[in-house]
Amino acid sequence: MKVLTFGIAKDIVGGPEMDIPYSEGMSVLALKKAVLKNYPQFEKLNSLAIAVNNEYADDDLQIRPTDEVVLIPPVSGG
Amino acid sequence: MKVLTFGIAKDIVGGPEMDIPYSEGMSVLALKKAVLKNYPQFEKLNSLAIAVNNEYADDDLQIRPTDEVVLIPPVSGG
Amino acid sequence: MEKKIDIQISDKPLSEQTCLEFVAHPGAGGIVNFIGTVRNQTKGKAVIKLEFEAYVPMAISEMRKIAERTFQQWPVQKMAIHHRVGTLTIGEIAVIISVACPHRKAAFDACSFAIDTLKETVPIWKKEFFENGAVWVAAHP
Amino acid sequence: MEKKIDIQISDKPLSEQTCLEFVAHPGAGGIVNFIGTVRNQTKGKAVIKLEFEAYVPMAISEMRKIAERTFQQWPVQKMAIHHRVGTLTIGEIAVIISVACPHRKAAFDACSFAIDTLKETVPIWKKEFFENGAVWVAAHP
Repeated sequence: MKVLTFGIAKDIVGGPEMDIPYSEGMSVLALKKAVLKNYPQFEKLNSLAIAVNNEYADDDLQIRPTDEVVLIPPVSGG
Repeated sequence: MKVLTFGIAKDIVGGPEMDIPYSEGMSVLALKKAVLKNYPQFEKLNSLAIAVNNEYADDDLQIRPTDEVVLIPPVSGG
Repeated sequence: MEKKIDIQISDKPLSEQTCLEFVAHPGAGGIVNFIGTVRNQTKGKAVIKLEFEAYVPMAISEMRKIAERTFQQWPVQKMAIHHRVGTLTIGEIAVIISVACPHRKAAFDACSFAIDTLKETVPIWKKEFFENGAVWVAAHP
Repeated sequence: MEKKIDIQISDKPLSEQTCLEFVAHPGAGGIVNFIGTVRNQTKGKAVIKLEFEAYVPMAISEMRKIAERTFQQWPVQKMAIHHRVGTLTIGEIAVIISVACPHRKAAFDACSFAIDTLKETVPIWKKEFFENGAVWVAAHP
């Protein structure tokens, strides 16, 4: 599964997206765990959210294969 | 003594200034009383302040003949 | 010394851009502008136009006092207060207050204080014109 | 129906005038604009430039949610939120939030709420560049 990255997440991953093995019915929480396992530097961030189809996603949301999934490190606009 | 008027004070007095008899050492309070005696409509206003030389004046300030004296009805700028 | 306060009373249309350019400061992180515009109604009665009259030298002096008090109470870097006089139609700008601070919270508080105080102390008078008549605002209870 | 909300993300310089013209409303008595500008320092370290990156479709969506919440909580008539992306130098405008209300108190509160919320929820990231290095703001404790 392709996961898009922005800001410091892009720096950590070394590019604008990362690949995470997808399994049917995978939850947002499972995705976060997979991200942290592959890139432990995310542990050091103030927060790490996941957006699914342009919305902040709860941990128990199940990801579908067609969803647009994005890592949201701490925001700092304004 | 010439007393300048603005806003509704100008309408009440019927012009941009009024004449009030001046006596040596006259206080702001005495001036206010003279104004109210000549133009009772000022009683109906929300407030009536006197400015002497571009500053709000306390009631006990003594007015000098050379002072610029202005009636300040309720302000409504902004 | 760089000028930190800009006070103006004008019978020409006010420019927010002018205020913003004046308060611009390399150390500023938050600028808050208040823009008072002429509303089309007061308590349900249609307003046709407004007239503002000022006792100009004292109004300038009182506006400067407000700015100085604002500088004393908040970490303000620059501040502009421009007030219009004369005849204004609906939607025209009556007053602009611009405040630049390092952080936004102070800028909001300072700007809000400044407009509240201006409405209480600055000798400027507003006359509202309706279809049938006109009143000096706030004059009577 | 007349458009009441204007949301923009742009890599071109933002215009306060554009926001003000959008929010102008004949029933508005108070317009409050927040303008966030690039400061020359952070905690005493000289900032050379900033870069803003946005996840644009979601940022637009979150900015619109903020505007809609603001309309629900205050008697807002019109509102604009414009955010810049790309490289900005000191003094440039990063964000403008304009709120028009019948009365000023609501406009101050609504504008303050909107910028506070924007900084918490909108997926935009700021990188500060210093003499020797750069950091993504707020990323680490």
